[in-house]
Amino acid sequence: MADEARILEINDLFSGYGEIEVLKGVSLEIENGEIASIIGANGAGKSTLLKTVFGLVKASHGSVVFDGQDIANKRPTDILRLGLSYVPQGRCNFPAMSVNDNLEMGAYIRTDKEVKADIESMFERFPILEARKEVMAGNMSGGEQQILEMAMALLLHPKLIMIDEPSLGLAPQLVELVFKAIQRINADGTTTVMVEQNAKKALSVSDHGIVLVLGQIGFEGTGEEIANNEEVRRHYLGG
Amino acid sequence: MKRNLGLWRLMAFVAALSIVFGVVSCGTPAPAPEPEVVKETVVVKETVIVEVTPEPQEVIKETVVVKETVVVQATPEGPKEPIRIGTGQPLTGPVAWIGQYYNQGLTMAAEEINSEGGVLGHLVQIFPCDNEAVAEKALTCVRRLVDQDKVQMIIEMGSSSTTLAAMPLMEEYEVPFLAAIVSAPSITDNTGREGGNIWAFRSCAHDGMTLDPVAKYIIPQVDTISLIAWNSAAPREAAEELKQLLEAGGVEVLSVDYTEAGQADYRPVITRIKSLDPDGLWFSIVARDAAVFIRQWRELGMSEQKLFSGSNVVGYEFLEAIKDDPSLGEGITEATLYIPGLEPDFEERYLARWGTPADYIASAAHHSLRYVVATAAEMAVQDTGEVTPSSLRDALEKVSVEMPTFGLIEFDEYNQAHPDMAVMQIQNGEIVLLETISTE
Amino acid sequence: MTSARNLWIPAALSVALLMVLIGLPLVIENRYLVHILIMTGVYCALALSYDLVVGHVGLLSLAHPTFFGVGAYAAAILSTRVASPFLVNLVVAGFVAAGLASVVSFPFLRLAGASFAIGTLGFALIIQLVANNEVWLTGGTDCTIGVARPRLTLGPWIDWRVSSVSDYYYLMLIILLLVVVLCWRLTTSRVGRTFISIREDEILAMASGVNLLKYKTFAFVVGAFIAGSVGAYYAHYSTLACPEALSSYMTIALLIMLFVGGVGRMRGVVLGAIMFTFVPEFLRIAPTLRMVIYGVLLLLAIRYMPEGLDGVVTKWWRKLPLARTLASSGENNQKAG
Amino acid sequence: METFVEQLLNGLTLGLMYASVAVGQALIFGVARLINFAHGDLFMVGAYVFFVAYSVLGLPYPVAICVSAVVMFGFGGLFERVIVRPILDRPWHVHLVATLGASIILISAFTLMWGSTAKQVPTSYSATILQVAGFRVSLQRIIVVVVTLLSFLALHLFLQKTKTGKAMKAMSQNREACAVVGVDVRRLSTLTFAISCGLLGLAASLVSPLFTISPTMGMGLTFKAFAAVIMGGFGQVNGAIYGAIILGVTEALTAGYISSAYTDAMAFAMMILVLLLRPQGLLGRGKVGI
Repeated sequence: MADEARILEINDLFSGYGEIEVLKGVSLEIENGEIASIIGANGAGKSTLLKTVFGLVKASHGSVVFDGQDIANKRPTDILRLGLSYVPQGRCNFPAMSVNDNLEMGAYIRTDKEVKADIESMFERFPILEARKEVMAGNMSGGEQQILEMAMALLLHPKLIMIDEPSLGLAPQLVELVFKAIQRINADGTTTVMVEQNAKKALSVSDHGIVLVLGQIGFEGTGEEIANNEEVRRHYLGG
Repeated sequence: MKRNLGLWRLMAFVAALSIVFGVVSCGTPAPAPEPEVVKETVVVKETVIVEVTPEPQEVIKETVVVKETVVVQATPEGPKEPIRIGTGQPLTGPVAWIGQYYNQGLTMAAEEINSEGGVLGHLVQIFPCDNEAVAEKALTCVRRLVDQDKVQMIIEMGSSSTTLAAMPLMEEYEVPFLAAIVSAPSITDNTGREGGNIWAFRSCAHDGMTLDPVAKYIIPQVDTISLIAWNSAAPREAAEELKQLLEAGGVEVLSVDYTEAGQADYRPVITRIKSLDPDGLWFSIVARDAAVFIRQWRELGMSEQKLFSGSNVVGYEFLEAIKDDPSLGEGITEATLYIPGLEPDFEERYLARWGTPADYIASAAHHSLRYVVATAAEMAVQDTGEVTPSSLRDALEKVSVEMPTFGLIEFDEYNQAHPDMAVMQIQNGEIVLLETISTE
Repeated sequence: MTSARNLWIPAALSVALLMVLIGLPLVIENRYLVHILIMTGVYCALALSYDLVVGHVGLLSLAHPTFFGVGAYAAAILSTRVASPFLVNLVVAGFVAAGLASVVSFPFLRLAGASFAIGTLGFALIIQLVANNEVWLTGGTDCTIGVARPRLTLGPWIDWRVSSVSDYYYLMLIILLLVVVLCWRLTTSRVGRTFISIREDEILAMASGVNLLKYKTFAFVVGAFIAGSVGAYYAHYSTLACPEALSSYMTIALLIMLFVGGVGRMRGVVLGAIMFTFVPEFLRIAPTLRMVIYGVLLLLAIRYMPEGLDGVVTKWWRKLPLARTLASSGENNQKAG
Repeated sequence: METFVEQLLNGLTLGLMYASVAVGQALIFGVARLINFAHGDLFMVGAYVFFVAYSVLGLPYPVAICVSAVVMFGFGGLFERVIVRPILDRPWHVHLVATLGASIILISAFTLMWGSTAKQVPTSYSATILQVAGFRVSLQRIIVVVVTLLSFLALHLFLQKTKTGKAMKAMSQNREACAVVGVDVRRLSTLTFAISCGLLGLAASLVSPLFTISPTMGMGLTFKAFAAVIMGGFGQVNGAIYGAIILGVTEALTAGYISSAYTDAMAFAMMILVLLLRPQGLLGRGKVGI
């Protein structure tokens, strides 16, 4: 409880798949209430970092402290209960179920009675979903599905939401829509960590930028700093 | 730690499984009844268990018992070489019940012979071998029985296909073989004295002999007929042979179908037969399955047709299977070799010994050892002073013995015997003998 | 365990093993025992050919016994109908099985993983039904019986009429040796390494330019060829061919040998085959109980010994002082060289 | 024409029996991504439990059905815990070999305990023949059809309406997403086995009075269930039911019009054709590879 302002503290984290080590000693801190973007080249370990934090990939060394508790190698269900949600890369909804059912699944671990009301409030927050209430999730556009997935994650009222590649494969106007939604989520008080290919766009909305290089932290700073760093610009922002 | 826990769970699962069903099965009429009845023959009974379950502990215990019996019955020179009889049976798999009847029949015959002092002082030992009703396993059985168990003779191989497969090897190994129930005609096609396989004998009639009277019996009763047979060598052969005989007799055969052992649903086949509307049906399906078949036959409203069965359906096993509604079997007629009810004494002893009524297989197995082989062994001992495969074989050729139910057993030039057969019918839940036919 | 190490120790061991195998029937008088040895050989050869498919390209085919059975039928039918000699039957049976395999590999190899397994299972069941019901060709449940005893002639020099069990034993030994050499060559060559790369990671193998389909088909067809030839030998030994040779019980037996023995390792597969043909004959337990034990063993093996018996044996072997000395001397030699 | 309709009905009842096995198989595949080679053998276990409850203990028929379903529910959970759980995360061929091992154990253990002789458990309903729209059919068969359909309806409602049911459906659609929303794969897998086996227990006690019970009765059913599941599209419960009914009708028509010796061959040939031509199943959509 030393530092209330830090919601997530990662310390010297190692993890990987079998004998292949992907993260090689990552340490970083996320402040309460900020939007942080993690950028980096393909294979730098961005998604692995999120998966390790969420307990989907086993950490071989290091600690992950979330809201004062060490969550390294806890099961995803337990991490969810602590208030950390995760929206993975690619489609992570249930394509043959309606939007409404998908949202119910989002609140799977909740047992209270307010789920219905919360779903209604999600519809208010994201009117685009309300119109599609009974549509099969798989029949919606990519952007709508991305928003649905974020809404599913938000139903648990997380303190921190991690979003992996929200703009992947979306048309430009939809990217805009998704980033607006992310800003909205953050404005409502949820700390947000995202991994983005579209680094420029991500950094422009971020308070905090982190550049991963080959499984280690390469650069770190405010969104603006990172976006203006010469080396980062050359390598990761396309000039 | 984690690993041990998993192993524990697995063991606990297996244990729980066996306990649950072990406990439950205790409360039921046990499938293989333990000899609890007839205390006075207990000594002899145990001697036979030696050969059936070769567990070291028991062997030691049993050997003592054997010696005791021998001492009681022994001739002046002391104990004599036992006569070792092998048999190959399906003891596992879907038709393992066949092997169970064989073993019970043979075991009982050996017990009876031994309780009377054996064959001129030679006790009889039975060596069963599981051939799983698979031809190649039957060959392995022959090898094991002859080379490992050193048997002097083999009785039965359980089914026609296993018998046909094993016969050349038995000939090569020069061990006499007696077929007691298998009915494919081809088994005794190449046997006997004129250059054939001299080592194989058959005490039961084959389908070629029985089908002729069956056809003669059926022909006057129907104009059209459908045939159904179990998809195994002998029933299949029989169905084809019968078809020809019936057609030669002017009966129109509307359909021939084959079913698998343990088949669940006969309705599609029955529905087709129904649409053909034959006057009669001949079916060769083993008794347990036949009960299922006949239930579905009746369910579809088939009552007009005359029913002829071909694989010992008319017997206690079938009656037991339909005991909830005996009218299901009404009118089923069969020409067969075993006549239930003619030997109440044997049937009673069998029921007391095993807890199940004797069926055709059990009685044929019992009688072939008790009468045919025992007689041959006696002749062998008298002629040569010992029981060897060849002395047994030579004696079998000359055997002439009256066998209860089956009549006079003498082997012809093809080593084939010609027992009598009977036409029986199920009437009011009872088996009734209609007539006796000679197969000469 | 590297290949460049001292070669004379394994070589000497192999020669010694071969001498023992050749000498066995001279010592053993019991024909039944020799028969068990023959069956062990048949299963070894069959399991090795199966391992080419399962262990080396990762295709869990459930139709392998089908090729064995088809080979047996081909030989049996040829021998009984046209009285063709053993060697011809052996080769023709192999080709018939391989031909069938290449025909079915065409559609089946497009299926991935479990679909392939279930597809081949369906195929195996259909072929068994055909063998059961097409009496004119196969003899149905009566089997094709009366297959001739092999007679091997080579000009005026050799005229070997195979009749006693020890004759059959030596014939088996020759065939097994050929199969072992063939499998060893295949699995240690460049082709073999490609096989392994396919099993380990299909996508990676494909990315590095391996023509997956070609190699899979190759392994599948060669495996079928060996199985068919072994089937032909078996038909000539048992003098018959029956539908049971095609049954799923065979598949189960082979799977047990492979997975308990050590899938993908020749030594493990041979060990498995010996364990499950030779040993049970001398454990005189009721066959049903034996099956329960098999099932439990299979479960334990798949759970606790992912590398099979072979993995366990290798582990123990490495712990032995003798093995350590051998290994270190090997390394020294290597350094010296 | 009347015969044809009758054959269709025969196929329908046969198909329903296959369906009751295939449904569980599909459910298990959907949730655990596991192909259960012991599924038919679990049906066999259910039949013996029913046999004990009805014939040995002499319980009334409806009670015996419930006992069988409940016992099998527990047994299914136990089966998952002991056999499946430890290997759940291993590759599919490990699943195959392990469940095959379980199948061998079940068959041989039941042979040891009950002998291989087939048993019959006719109820009084099996001998009561009714005349329905010109077709003769036993009351037992009608009970089978009605109760099986009811159980399918119950399963459908469970999958549609309850949270756990939805999670099962969700699992077959996207496993990763399930982990993300906090569905406990392991708990759900145990429950799925329990439910599937409960259904098997129910189905077994319904159809056993019509047929015979023996330790080897399951193997053929496992294969038929595979065929049905594949035809319906892997992991899809409704698809499995339709697949099973198509299979049953195919078999009935083959036996009725082509050849009784090749009914099984026809079923497997259809399965292979579907695998090759429509790997996603007759009714499946999109790519559901396994």
